[in-house]
Amino acid sequence: MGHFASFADFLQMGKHGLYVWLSYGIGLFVILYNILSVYWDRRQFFKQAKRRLKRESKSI
Amino acid sequence: MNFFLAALRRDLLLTFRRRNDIINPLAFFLMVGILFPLGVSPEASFLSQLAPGVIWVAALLASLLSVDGIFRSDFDDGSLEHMLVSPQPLLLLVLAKVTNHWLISGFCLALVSPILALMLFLPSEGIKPLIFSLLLGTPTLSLIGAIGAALTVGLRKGGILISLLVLPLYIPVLIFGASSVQAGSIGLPIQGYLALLAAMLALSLVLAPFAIVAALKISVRS
Amino acid sequence: MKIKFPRWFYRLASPRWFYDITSKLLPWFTIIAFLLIVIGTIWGLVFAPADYQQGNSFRIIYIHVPTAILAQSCYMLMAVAGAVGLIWKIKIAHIIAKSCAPIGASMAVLALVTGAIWGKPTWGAWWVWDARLTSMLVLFFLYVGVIALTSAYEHVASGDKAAAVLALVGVVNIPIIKYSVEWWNTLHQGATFKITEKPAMPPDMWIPLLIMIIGFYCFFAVILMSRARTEVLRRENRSDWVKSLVERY
Amino acid sequence: MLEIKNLFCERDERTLFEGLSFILNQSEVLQIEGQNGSGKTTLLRILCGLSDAFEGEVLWHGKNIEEDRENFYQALLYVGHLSGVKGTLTAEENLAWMSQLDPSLNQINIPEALEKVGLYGYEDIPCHTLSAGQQRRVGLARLYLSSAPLWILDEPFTALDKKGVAEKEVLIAQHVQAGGSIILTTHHNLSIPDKEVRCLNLDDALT
Repeated sequence: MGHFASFADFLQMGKHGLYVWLSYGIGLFVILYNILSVYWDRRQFFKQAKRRLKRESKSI
Repeated sequence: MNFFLAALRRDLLLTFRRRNDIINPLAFFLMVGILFPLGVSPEASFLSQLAPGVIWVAALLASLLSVDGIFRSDFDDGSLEHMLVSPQPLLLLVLAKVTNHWLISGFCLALVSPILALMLFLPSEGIKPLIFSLLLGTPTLSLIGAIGAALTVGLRKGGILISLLVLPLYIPVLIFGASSVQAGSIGLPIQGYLALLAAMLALSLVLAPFAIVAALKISVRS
Repeated sequence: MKIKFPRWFYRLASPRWFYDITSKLLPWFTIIAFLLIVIGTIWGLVFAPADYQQGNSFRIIYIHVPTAILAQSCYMLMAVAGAVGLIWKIKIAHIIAKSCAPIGASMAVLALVTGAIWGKPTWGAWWVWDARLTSMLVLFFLYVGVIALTSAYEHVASGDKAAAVLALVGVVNIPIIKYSVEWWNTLHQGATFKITEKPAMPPDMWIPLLIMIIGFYCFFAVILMSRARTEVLRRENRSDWVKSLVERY
Repeated sequence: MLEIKNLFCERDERTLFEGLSFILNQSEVLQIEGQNGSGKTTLLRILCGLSDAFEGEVLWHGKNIEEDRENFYQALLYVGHLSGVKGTLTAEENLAWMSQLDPSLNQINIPEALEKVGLYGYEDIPCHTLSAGQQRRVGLARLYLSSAPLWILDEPFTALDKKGVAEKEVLIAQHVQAGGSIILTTHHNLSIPDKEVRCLNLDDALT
């Protein structure tokens, strides 16, 4: 498997497994956070806009 | 030029009528300097190593403390509107205000800095570099700080925000200012550092007034 | 300041046009970003050789460097967009500038955190006042300042302009900050070996890095466009096309 | 002289005015009317270049006021809600500074102007000891000093007594007679001697 002899080796990354996997984990977290924040932002806008449209159509 | 002097005269008059504006930054400067021996260690050899950085940080904070007031009262009482609808060049007006701020903060701080230097056991070779670096560095702080002040003058919680905006921009001045004192106190040449401080002053003198004017317009027109 | 632009330029300035064109572009960028990042990650984690000095901790480079580069270029983009918005009063430029800030800040955080994690096995400490890390930290604070200033203004247009002025001031300062921090760094500690400066990497090391960099740029484009799209909707919420969009949602 | 073209402005998601155009000629008084919150102050600020939250154009002698900034402000006297009077300065010092800012104010007449607004004997007292009405009158003293052709006055009569208002009306009449023009807002019923006041109602400007 590529550079590593076994899957266990791969997980261990020499002695640096903790650091490498921590970095990639946090990297994944930040990427997901960016994606999700876009999603939440968009959903929130549509919710508010819907409510607003309802309110305005009532008041007319 | 006449207008610049008239504006400066008015600002100085306003400051001298309210003496607190002059005393507060100085008292703050000395207080921060005194906190270090109390908080860290009163040992002379240790303090003398710390002194250049501590004095510069204290000066920087003292300058920052008063920078929020540059435009605040003029904004609140409508003077700033008068200035914007005046045919006089705003750049000169802004320069006068920054000069006034420098005179009451940076200039006075440079004058009293030897007191703090003595209390923190800064080697006597370091005192001259300290004064020179403060004289050259603090005008840049005033100019950059005025940008922050102009950007936040229309906001209610501007006072806290301004330090967030301005402090990162102060870093180069701090580095070169403190380094020059450090170098001077161990007998190394300091011309290079002072030249860099002067270069930064020149750059900010050319660019900052435009940013300040733009920011003031944004603040008043919002 | 009055420059006549060709017609397409003004169309570009129209929020609706932006919304339409990005909905066509987004899927492509998403696919490319996803593929490149997956390929780059696997290549970097599995197939790239370990560094002879740093061992496997070197693999952190494949996140650290792309995010660090992105954090810096994102600030440049934000400042340029802000300047365009200020000078030619183009709405979409302000929207893009505003959408840049949180992405850039998150990238700066990621670069800082991965840098710190990388520092532990390399230097034996989580934080070292390395010049790059320090200037990245300052960059992060610059982002925080821009975000805080934008949100402090109640009037959106003024907040945009204020943030643009601040971003421009920051952009003038970034090289000065970088240079001064580097200089300060060499002054205070002897030449330590730098995290990312490596003599001639073998292709197996730098090709995945290049892939990751491009992949992160595409990812950035995706997030930037999506954020800007929502911002466009929010600002145009009174126009008919947004209203009909909302009704169909 | 002052021409407004197709002005559009909205505030807090509410349209204040739309497609607003008018021309202010020489020797004309234009009173802006409208309910509270109809955008009177906003309009005046736009005309002075103190607000840019609008679309449309404001022209002074055919030139955009942004581009012809110096000429326009040379010709403008603006009295806003805020007096711009510094509490730590005396009335005389305040007016001296204002005339530095605005060269169309005649510095020599300051004592006379202070007397006319009823502040005789208060020249060298710091303004923070004056009442709010007196402070406002310090700002209004500029009207007696100004040779600017265009006056834009936002509620100039608040904090004035009947006599004061009548005097200001005479002053306005003189200004108009001399070829100047005025835009103002006021809740007061204007009666300018020998002059008809043009009115613009902002409530009607909304279609």
